[in-house]
Amino acid sequence: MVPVSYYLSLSAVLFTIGVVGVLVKRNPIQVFMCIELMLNAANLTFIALGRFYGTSVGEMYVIFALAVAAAEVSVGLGIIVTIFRTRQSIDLDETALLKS
Amino acid sequence: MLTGLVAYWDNLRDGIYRLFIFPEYWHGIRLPALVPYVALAGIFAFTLGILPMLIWIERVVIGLMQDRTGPNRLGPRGLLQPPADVLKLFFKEDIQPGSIDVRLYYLAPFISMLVALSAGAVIPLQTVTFRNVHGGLYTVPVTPGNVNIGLLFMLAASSLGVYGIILAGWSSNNKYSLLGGLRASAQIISYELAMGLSLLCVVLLAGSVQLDHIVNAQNTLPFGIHWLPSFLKGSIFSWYWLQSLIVPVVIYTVAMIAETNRAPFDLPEAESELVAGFHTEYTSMKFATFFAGEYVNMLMICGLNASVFWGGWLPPFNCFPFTFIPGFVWYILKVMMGIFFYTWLRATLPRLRYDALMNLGWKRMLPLALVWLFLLAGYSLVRTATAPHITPTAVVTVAHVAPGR
Amino acid sequence: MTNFQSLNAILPVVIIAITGMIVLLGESCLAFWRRSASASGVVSLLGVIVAGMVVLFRLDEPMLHYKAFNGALAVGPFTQACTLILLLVAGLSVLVALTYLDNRGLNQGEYYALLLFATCGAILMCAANDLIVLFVSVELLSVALYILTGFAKTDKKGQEAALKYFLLGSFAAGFLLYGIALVLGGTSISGLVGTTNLTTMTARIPDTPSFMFMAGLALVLVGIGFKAALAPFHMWAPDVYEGAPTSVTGFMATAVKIGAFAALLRIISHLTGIAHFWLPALEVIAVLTMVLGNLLAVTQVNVKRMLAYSSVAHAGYLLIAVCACSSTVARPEALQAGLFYLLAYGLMTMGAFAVLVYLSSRNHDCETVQDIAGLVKKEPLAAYLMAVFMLSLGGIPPTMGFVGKWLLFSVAMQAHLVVLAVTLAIVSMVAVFYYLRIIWTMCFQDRSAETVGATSVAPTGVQITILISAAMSLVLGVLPAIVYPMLSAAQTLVNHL
Amino acid sequence: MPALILFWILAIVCIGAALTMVTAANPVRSALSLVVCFLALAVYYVTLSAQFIGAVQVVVYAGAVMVLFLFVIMLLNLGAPVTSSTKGSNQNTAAVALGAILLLVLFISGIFFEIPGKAVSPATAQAQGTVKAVGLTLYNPHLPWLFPFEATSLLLLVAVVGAIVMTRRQV
Repeated sequence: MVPVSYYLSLSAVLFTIGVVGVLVKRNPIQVFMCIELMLNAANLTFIALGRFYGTSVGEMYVIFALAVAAAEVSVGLGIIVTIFRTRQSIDLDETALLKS
Repeated sequence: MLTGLVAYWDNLRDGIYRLFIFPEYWHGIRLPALVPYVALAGIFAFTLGILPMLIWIERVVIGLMQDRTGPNRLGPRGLLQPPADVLKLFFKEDIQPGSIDVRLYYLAPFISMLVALSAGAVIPLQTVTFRNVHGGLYTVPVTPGNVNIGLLFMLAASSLGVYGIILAGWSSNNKYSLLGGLRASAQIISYELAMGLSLLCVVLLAGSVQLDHIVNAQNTLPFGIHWLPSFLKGSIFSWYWLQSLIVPVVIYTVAMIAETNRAPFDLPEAESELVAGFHTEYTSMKFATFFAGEYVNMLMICGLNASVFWGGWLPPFNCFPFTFIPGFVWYILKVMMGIFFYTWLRATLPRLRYDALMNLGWKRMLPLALVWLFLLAGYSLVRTATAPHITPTAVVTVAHVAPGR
Repeated sequence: MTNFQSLNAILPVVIIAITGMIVLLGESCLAFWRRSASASGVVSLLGVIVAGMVVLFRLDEPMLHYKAFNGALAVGPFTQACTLILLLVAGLSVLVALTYLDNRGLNQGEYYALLLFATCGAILMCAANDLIVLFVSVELLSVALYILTGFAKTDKKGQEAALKYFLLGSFAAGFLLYGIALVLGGTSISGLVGTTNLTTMTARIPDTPSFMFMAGLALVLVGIGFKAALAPFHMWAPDVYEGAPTSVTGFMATAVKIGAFAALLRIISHLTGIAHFWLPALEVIAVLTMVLGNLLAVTQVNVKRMLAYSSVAHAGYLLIAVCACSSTVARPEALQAGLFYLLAYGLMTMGAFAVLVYLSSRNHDCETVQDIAGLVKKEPLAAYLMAVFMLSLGGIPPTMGFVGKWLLFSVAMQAHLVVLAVTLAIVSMVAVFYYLRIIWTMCFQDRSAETVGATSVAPTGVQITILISAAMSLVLGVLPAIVYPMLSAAQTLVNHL
Repeated sequence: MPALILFWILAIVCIGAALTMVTAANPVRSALSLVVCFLALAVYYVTLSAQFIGAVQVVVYAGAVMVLFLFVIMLLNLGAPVTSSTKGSNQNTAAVALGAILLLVLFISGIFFEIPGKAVSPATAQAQGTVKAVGLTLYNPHLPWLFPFEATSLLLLVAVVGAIVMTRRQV
């Protein structure tokens, strides 16, 4: 049996890749994908923990996380499509109107 | 007289059943351990073997329906046409268009084929009964992987199939292909909802998502009405197409046609608008792989249909001539009925307009499926709250007694 | 507590959610409803009022001290107080929206439905007794707000703000979820399954908790910090506040803060045993938030942006209450002060944004300092009321803001958080400068040629909002004791952990 | 031992795909790498005997979410990479440094983690991941999972309304 710490470390790596990706990428769609990766890293942790507790507790968290992710995706992609319609580009750095 | 006859049939049936009970060991090999491998080999041999024939069947059926001759040149009744087609596709020139995404372009057909085939991994063909060393009997389903998520696995496989199409559309770098790919993904995602909900109706009734459990759950008297004769047990009237009160099977059937992009929902490859849609840029074997993938997908979706709505391996009536035929034959017959249905639609119906397709999916099928799920939930709640068989009996009795008498 | 009793205990949320669904159904199915511009708004307002009545009438029902849904939610005086504040804010937002949507030609019932669902999310945040419930309710609030931010689909700034808010918000959600995962792992001691239930968690954590638990807690705080716009995580706030429709900004600035701080107060109150671990970090964040928020607010010429930075600063003030929860002695007062400040903040911020809505016209949002220059001559009442809100935000005596700040200052001293108290005093001076500058602009600066006038449509809703907020700010500034009974009841729940 | 080998193979696939997702300039490639990563995670879930979540992962993430992503990328014709897919090099360095710190923290928190107490037998764990077990836990009247489930349904309603509001053409 694989020790639970292996899974935790793996999900830590995935989470960090997601965080770094959010900070470096420019394309909002790619940023969004990195966020999805972060959520999935958390899901892996939940499942690994639940498995090693020997209860279905991990699955519960993942079900909620999945539903939240699905809701976010539908709204987020809706926003991206709308923004594209109004300005024919989604590269925010090029056409930013809101600047401090 | 009648009771004597029934008893005779029953004896005969038991005798025939005994023929099909296998000993657990056979020359030192534990037979149940072999079942998954046999099932795997059977399913894949059947799938890949019947593929060329499907095209022939389709053309013959369409020919008959449209009062044409169909294939009749090669061999008797054109039976050698399929091998000839395969040979032609093998030796056609393999064209690779310029400015494509090469890796994805080559990957796409294989994704669509592989994913379609993978769905076969959970299909139960029939059951076999073994006699263990102590003399007891037990039954196992003949399926490559008897997993507790069978239905979900099928759904997952069918939802992954869209990647092949969407990647083909994108990597071809051709606007017709891209449009075809986009249409396919939109269509498949839309109809997956209705499909999933119609399958949920069945899950609700069967109380399991394991495919062999779902089939076994249909092996009861229709609606659990206990005074019906025993030859109706597990018969065509107790399968879920009727027990789920017909609407889910209609929704599933429409959705399965849309999921496989077949006529009249073949918008992704509408030749009059999009040349050939997502596979415009594909030739020879790559095209053949797509083609085969589509038919495999059809087989699998019909296989799921046959399992969950049409009783899987169960014979249409639980009496002698039907029970004599082994389960997997019934199963294959049911699958082929599905394929025939596909062909029938293709021969008779014109293609839908795209907005009509979307409207049908979102504004008709989805709400209908949702409402039906609620109705069925209420129905089974009442059914379990009262004695399991009382409600349908009452309904039938009232329907029987109320008019006239 | 059966599920039915639990549902009864969160009846306000149920009422609000059902009102939202009624609005959606009416908007889509009833023709007369769709024709009328204000049907959805009026129904929403009714729903909010009914929910508020329910809370008020049940203020001292003993049943409400229990945990609902097997510990998923804590329904008690604290939750009730937060619910009341949130319902007040939601009602005012509906009133503001009635005017604003008419003005901008955005009249769609979905706005109100989403506003109500967001309110549900915020109330549930205040009630969440389990981190996963907190996560789901945070997302309920946020997802509704992403949509509301981008509600004006032709407005490029609004769209950009929506995208920014969405990306940053989801990023925060990622942190929150991973933090919850680590907490789940970190609370499994001595053969027990880990938990994210706050009550169970408190009993479970030893004096020196595992590193995993602390890391998880830190990530959870980062996630909430993003939502509440605390200092290192505040960069989205100005852009989003500026770009969002003004009526949404008002709601966003208040409801999210109230929800986030209620959640923070609840979590932190459960962790007093290990205060020495989190207190230094929170103190640093509080100082940073106060200083940065106020300093950056000084340089702004856009009133919405200025209010955004000022809301960051107020988040810093509110953190003082959270920090003060570390000391068991000061905790009841800290909770009271926090709730009072949340109420004050909600009222004055709603009022300020309502004035901006009042001054906006069909195709021009009142935003910049130029837009309000010389206002006192054209719209004296609006100018005076705006001055009241500015004074209140700045913490000048006869207003609610002053009382709130005073309470915060005193709990900081009581909890021996001298650094925070001193910082609060210093930055308040800075804050007075930029709030007074607004008043000065309104009174003494000349109007430029193309300034805005009052709205063309009869702006009843927004007028009511302004009057209510101003009246409450002043009355509670003079007689804060009116709400004390409610607030002192609110502290009891946390005492009986 | 075979479990460990499988773990490492999947870990390499997973991390490789995640890295490709971040480094790829082309959004389509990013999306496909993410699909691979999600599929690898689904296999992890199955090896962790969470079959239900594994299947749902494939259906929801790989089958719906990522298809939507690809759909939007293609609909908006964003297939061509932007001139530079990442932000300035200063910000990159800062981000990577931040990431390194975060990774260190998370690693320390995870790597020494052990479940104290008695080990769970594989058979018990196996039974916990089935559809039935998950359903029974979710709807158990003595556990707190029912409420977040209900709240989630409200969230999904908001998402549906939101998606329609956002993308409907101006009336």
